Amino acid sequence: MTDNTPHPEDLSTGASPLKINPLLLKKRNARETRFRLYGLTAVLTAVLVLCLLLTSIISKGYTAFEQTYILIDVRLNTQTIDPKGTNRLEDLAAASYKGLLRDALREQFPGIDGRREKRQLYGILGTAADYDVRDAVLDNPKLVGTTATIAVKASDDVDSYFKGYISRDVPEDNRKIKDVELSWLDTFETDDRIIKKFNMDFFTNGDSREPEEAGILGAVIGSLYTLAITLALCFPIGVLTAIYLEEFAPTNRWTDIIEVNINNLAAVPSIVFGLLGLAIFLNFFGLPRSAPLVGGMVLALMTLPTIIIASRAALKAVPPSIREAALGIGASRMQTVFHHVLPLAMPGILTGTILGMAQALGETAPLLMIGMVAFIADIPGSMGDAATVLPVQIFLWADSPERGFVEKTSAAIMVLLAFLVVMNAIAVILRKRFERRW
Amino acid sequence: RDQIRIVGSSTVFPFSTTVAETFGKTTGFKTPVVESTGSGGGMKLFCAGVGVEHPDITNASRRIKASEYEKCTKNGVSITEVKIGFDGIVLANSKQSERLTLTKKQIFLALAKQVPVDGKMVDNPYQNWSDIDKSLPNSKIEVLGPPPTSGTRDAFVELAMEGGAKTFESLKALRKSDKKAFKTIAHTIREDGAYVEAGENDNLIIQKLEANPKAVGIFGFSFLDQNADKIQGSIVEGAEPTFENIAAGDYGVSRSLYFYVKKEHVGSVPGIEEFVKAFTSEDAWGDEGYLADKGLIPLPTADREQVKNSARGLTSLSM
Amino acid sequence: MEQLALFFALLFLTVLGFILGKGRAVALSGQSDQPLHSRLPYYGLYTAIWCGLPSLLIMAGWMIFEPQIAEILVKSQLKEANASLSADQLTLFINDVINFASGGILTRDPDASILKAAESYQLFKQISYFAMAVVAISVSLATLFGSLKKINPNLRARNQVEKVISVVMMISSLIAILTTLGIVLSLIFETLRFFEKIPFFDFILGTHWSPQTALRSDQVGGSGSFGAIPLFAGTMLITFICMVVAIPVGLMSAIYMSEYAGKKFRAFAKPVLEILAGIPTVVYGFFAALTVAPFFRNTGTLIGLDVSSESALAAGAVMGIMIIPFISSLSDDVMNSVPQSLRDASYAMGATKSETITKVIIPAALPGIVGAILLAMSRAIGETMIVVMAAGLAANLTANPLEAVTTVTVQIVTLLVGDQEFDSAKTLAAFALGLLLFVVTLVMNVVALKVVRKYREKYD
Amino acid sequence: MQNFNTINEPLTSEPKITARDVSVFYGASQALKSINLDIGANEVTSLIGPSGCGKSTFLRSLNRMNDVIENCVVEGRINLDGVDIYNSGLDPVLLRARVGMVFQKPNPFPKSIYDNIAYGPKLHGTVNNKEELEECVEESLRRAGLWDEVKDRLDKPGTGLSGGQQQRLCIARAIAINPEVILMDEPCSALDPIATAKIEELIDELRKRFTIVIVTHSMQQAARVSQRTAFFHMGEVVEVGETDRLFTSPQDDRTQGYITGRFG
Amino acid sequence: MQNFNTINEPLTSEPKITARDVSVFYGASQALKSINLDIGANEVTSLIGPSGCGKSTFLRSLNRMNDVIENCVVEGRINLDGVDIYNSGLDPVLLRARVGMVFQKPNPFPKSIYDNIAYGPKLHGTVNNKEELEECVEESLRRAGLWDEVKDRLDKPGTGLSGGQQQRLCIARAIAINPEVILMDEPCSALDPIATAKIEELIDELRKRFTIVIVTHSMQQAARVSQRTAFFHMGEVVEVGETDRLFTSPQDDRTQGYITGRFG
Ligand SMILES: Nc1ncnc2c1ncn2[C@@H]1O[C@H](COP(=O)(O)OP(=O)(O)OP(=O)(O)O)[C@@H](O)[C@H]1O
Ligand SMILES: Nc1ncnc2c1ncn2[C@@H]1O[C@H](COP(=O)(O)OP(=O)(O)OP(=O)(O)O)[C@@H](O)[C@H]1O
Ligand SMILES: [Mg+2]
Ligand SMILES: [Mg+2]
Ligand SMILES: O=P([O-])([O-])[O-]
Repeated sequence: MTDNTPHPEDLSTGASPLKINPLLLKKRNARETRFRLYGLTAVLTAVLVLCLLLTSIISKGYTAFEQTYILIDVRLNTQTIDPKGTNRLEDLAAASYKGLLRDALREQFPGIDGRREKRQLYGILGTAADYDVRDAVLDNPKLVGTTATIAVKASDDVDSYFKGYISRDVPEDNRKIKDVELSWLDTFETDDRIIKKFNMDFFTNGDSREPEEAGILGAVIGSLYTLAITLALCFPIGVLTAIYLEEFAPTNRWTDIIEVNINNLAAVPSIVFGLLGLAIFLNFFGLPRSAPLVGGMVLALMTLPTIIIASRAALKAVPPSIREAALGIGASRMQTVFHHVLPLAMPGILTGTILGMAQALGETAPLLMIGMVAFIADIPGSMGDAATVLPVQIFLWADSPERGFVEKTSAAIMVLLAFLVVMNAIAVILRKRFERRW
Repeated sequence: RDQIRIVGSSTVFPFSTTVAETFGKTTGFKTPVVESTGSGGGMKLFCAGVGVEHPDITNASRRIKASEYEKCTKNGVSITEVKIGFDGIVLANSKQSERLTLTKKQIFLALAKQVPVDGKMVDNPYQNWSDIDKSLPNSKIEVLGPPPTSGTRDAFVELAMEGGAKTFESLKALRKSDKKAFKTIAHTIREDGAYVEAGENDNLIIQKLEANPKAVGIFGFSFLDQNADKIQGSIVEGAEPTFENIAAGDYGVSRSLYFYVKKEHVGSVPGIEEFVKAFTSEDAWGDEGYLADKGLIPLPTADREQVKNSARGLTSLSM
Repeated sequence: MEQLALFFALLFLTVLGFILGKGRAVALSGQSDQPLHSRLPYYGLYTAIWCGLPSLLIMAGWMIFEPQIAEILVKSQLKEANASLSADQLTLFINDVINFASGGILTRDPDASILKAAESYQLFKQISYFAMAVVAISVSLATLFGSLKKINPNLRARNQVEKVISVVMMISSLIAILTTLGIVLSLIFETLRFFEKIPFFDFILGTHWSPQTALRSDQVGGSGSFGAIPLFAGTMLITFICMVVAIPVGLMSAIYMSEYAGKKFRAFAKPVLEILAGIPTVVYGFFAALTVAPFFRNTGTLIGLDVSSESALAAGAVMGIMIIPFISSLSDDVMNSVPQSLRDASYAMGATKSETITKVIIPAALPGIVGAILLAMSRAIGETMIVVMAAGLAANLTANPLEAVTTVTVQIVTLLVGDQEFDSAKTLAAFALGLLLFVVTLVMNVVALKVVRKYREKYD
Repeated sequence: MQNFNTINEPLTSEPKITARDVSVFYGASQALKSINLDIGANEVTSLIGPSGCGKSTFLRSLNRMNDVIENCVVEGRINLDGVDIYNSGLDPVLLRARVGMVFQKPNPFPKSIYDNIAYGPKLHGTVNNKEELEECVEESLRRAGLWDEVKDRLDKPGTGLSGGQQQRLCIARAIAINPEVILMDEPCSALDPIATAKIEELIDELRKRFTIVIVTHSMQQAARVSQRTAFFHMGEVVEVGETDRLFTSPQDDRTQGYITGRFG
Repeated sequence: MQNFNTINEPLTSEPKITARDVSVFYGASQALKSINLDIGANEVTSLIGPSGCGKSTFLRSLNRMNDVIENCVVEGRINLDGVDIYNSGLDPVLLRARVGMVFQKPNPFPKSIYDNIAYGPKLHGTVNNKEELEECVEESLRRAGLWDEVKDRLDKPGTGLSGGQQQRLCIARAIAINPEVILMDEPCSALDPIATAKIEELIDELRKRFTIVIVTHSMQQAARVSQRTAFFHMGEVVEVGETDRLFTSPQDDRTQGYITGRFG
């Protein structure tokens, strides 16, 4: 054996034990400060951009939560509403209130009889204004036979006008609201007959071509169904795949192929998944078109790679000593994984799930191929019914000519973000519960 | 299936959905599901066959092509054609700039890839509008328009560009001798950045026009109608793109819109006949109908009567 | 729903199987002095799996194949009565029958043959359902008792259950393969048809992309019109810009969150950043086209640069913002799982935090970070809406980020949702582009895997 | 330089484990070279030898923990009670429940102290109810000399303990499932003398019923706790015999050299 | 029960580090209670005491490694060469370069062996070129007694070494930046006797120029390597004095009890 012990002289060769250059130290500390600043800047930049986006969305969209109503004195005469005098709710509901409303308007502004002018006058009210009257009557059947002041929905243009989106200064030709209509509206306003109410219909209605009637509920339910399917498929499949590849599969050519393959799937454009869904689910299996069931499956396939990749990274990061500890006590590999490794990897898995689901929530392109980019007025009742999802609704509204849809579009984005925040909040809370450093 | 399924053109989509919604509200039938797949995509789905998994109606912003008709027939689909009205294709710019007055010839010169200069075809040399004609503003040619994959672009090229090309004697002669070569010239839009393919989101184009007053946009009339306070339609061949002008056929760049009904499904999918009836009622497509409010330019009264009869009688289309 | 009833019946049997299996194991452990191989619940699971799985599989298979068989049956019946009908008409006819039988949608007056066919179809349906129920339930019972019999102290119930789980896992990982197979299959036929029309090399080596020119049958298709190079160049350019934005911001955010920020800040910032990933791309598209692009344009004009109103820069930058959370969150997770002892070691050497991060933590977390970046990049390659709205659709072959470019995915989407014609090269081109992109990203991933492997072999 | 002839003093008692011609490879490199070693029942066998000589490797092959390492190949026969643990149908999971293990680096689960201990009994169903489980946890912790320190914070994470406490927690965890054989890989390297003494005491007590194999760097410890000692060197067993004999009159030069501190 | 009066034999030589009234808290729980301790320059001070008594905590407060632990608060004064390391403008980075540390669990970087050692010198710029660096790496490895074992695989990952080798690598890494004080937290707990002996020899060498503080569980080791010994118990220093004196005639009952193995 050689004697490696250094001689005392060896130690003294290095002049002073501390050869640290103070200039270097200063530089290093400056670098440290800068680095930290970069980090903070990065986070703040990202947050700032987010705020910018949110501000622009909210400032454009918050008005959609309000709706202009006009108070109109409607003579609810019994002959029209309830000629048989049964006073049963069904009969009251089945009656037509459009005529009454029109009569009321004409009474308010006598002397209008040109066909065109009449149309303009009726156009002040929303296309479904008669339902407001009906609801008022159903709420209080005693009103029948009296003249009641009922708040009915104004049309989208009138609504826009009162929200300040239409200016009177523009020449009449270029204005959606003509001078006569303005004069009527002024009358209403001086009579204090213009009120604004919270736009409940936005949350309870399905899609409509009339901005004042259009609601988000159909899309919310569609998204809910779709994402439920997506999550139910991609989370277990993704996690199981990740576990298999990371913990059980031997490292050989096969697992390499699977790994590359999964990474590659993440790069496949989403519309191609739509093509796949069209070919497999619709054409081969004959599943219904436009259904959340199919949409969910397509999105699940699309989300799968994200979850698998994130889960594998998370599993890999669990220290082997934990696995040894469990195996040493006589846990099987399966038990080791499910009792110890998986819970420790959960934060990472959930991150992947959050990102994947967020992507699925905002995706439109693949749904185009399977018929979910559609006008669907009815609220879907099951996973097999035709439905759209929130981003599609946003996409459709954003492409509508009517000005009234501008604020609806932003409002729908706000709803989608709220949806996202709720979804993420659940996952984030779960993630926090699993998080620990060792 | 107890619900009508409609596919097809994005241009007809706003009208079709409006009718669908009204139809759903005023009748006992369910509201039809209307998909926006583009005219060609709609045809593809529509002609794929008969049965509940196939749509009942397809919308188109152009007439069905012979090849599509053949495919339909081959798959046992017989169809009824319904022409529903017109859509004007407008060129528009921001109100902050002055309104353009153009001829088709100028449009062609501004946008074609190759233009005749001194009898020879050269790559489009015009950078500013004023290079084409002194009367036009001295600003860069910058046109935001639909991509080649869109029906609107097709129609625009056919109506405006080809119309403009025909005004050149040399090209007119070429058209007689070599139709293909003529079309290549007339239909090819420049790719040097003066024409910007801006996707099919027309609202986006309008917002971009607002942000950039120098730019000119190409889109359907209904968007101009809704945004008349911000943008103005260019005058083409002396006619302003207004409701009346387009309806009267004075405005040259307009096309017909259609929908096609699958006859085999009539009677089996509930409500198809009633839907056709609702669509072809005066209340909907008439001069004072609600579709006019949405920007559809109605057919002349006589045409309406004729189409209505053939549609309600489910007359088979033959080509 | 009859099927649902059967499904719940089978589910009930499965639960019963669990209870019986466990009960038998309990009884056994009481009787014999030989200890059981596995814990009691495993015996329950063992019987439950045996009892439920085969019968549910039979039911699923039955439900998939039944309509086909029914159709063949009806067809054979109809053939005799309507020998004159062509194949197409026959399918229509069968559609009628099935629609009629299942709810009354009918395209013509029900004649005798339809009624008869519909009747026999319905009969077949009923018989089939009955048979399915009988078969499934008896299989379920048989396997239940079979597996109960097998329970003895030496039965390796846990191993058996775990084997089933691992088979399920294997099947799960096969889904990725099947998806790929499905994608390739759904692209390849159309692609081959495309190459019948357009020569292969013109496609992958051509430098001019203009699908319009060749669309019309009455036109000479310019041979250079389907050159995919500009699209791939555009994709690369935009992806590059995107990564230039996203990698520094994402990585630095991850570093800040995992190493510098307090627990509270991290708990707040991370989910907030993740919102960025969930904002619909339409919104980003508007943001890019109406806020960012004009901003770049104006700035460009100020400093004398010619920035086109649709630029790769605007689209790429906004896309970069969108994918920040992919990098920040995933990297934050992997960095967070680097053991504290490594940090301690580095601090004790007198390293500053930043030195520790760049020299120890990032190298240790590198495979995970590379994975996150690859994932983000994949997302960027596949993005459509932002590019359409902010970078336009013009297929320019340029490396200048201030010009308009387009990407492969954008073209695929436009070609597929735009006006299309049967069998036109234009529509088919979408499939060819899809397949080519698939191949290109595959190569990219193989290379990435090799590189990561090499690096990991060095330090592990 | 290599010497495959182990100086092997035969076992007097019944062997619990017999290793025959055991070679272990990590990929291409051979870590153990044809080891022959008997582990007597109800006694403590200690494995000593310089760092990197393969002690841990041998220990891990006794309960098939090497199965987990991907490129690790074990050759030869290892019998537990006469049954080959590698080639018979013996389930490695059950084997590990019978042959418990304590590792060199403490590796508590990132769970509460209670759950750390309770995990094994729950896994193997060795307890029937909550009371028994609690009893088992307490007893295991007591035996490991940790009870008094942690009894007030059983629900706190096990990773929050000091190094020594963590290791004792791991020992308690291994004890909790009542294995037949306990393998300990330098269990005391992180413990102070008192805790070490406690563990040694415990080992002494346990050997009355169990078989114990311990890897240690402390020859004093080996001398104190073990009845038999095996000296490993470069992947071989150089000498094995009664502890007293081996430390007082080693027969191989290398053993002698190691014991007297001449080389390593 | 508590006794704040440390039996403190005064230092004869000049103190390198003086700790006054040092209390350390982890959140609400107090780990060190008003410690007063002087560390003499150029000598080895060993800290002994039962597991969990706060030895590691004290050690970590000497180079402000506790700053890294989120809820850890240090009170009192610790002076290095008369300068308060907590309250003066002293940069913790510089401090840690002057006060090196070796941990209980070996924690090599997941880099090559060479890079593990080169890390510090490169960081602090104590070498000027590649040759000097290589020299420094070789010398550090030699001093840690690891050179011969790893010289052929300097580019292999440090994490692939055996436990003992890993710890020696960590010691070599700490030596490489030539600190003034070296803190060692049970550096030998994972080493075999020969390697331990080498390290002890090295410690003995180093103390001629450097100050060394070592935490150990082995009283033999404390006796062998250190000149002064401090006995910690439940967060207090019970007794501190010359090692020989402390081990032969402890003045406090608890010290006596611990040394003779009566309690823990
Ligand atoms: N997973 C592994 N892959 C490759 N080589 C390994 C692995 N584990 C250990 N080795 C090598 O096998 C040899 C024996 O290692 P082992 O851990 O058994 O030594 P040891 O006697 O326990 O040492 P120590 O006392 O330091 O723990 C060493 O040279 C080591 O480098
Ligand atoms: N990060 C921490 N958070 C909370 N408490 C801690 C932390 N680290 C140590 N402690 C507690 O502080 C006390 C002293 O711990 P320390 O690690 O200093 O003991 P030690 O003397 O080094 O023990 P050992 O010899 O086992 O290493 C112990 O009770 C321990 O549980
Ligand atoms: Mg070892
Ligand atoms: Mg300690
Ligand atoms: O959707 P299109 O009207 O453009 O075919």
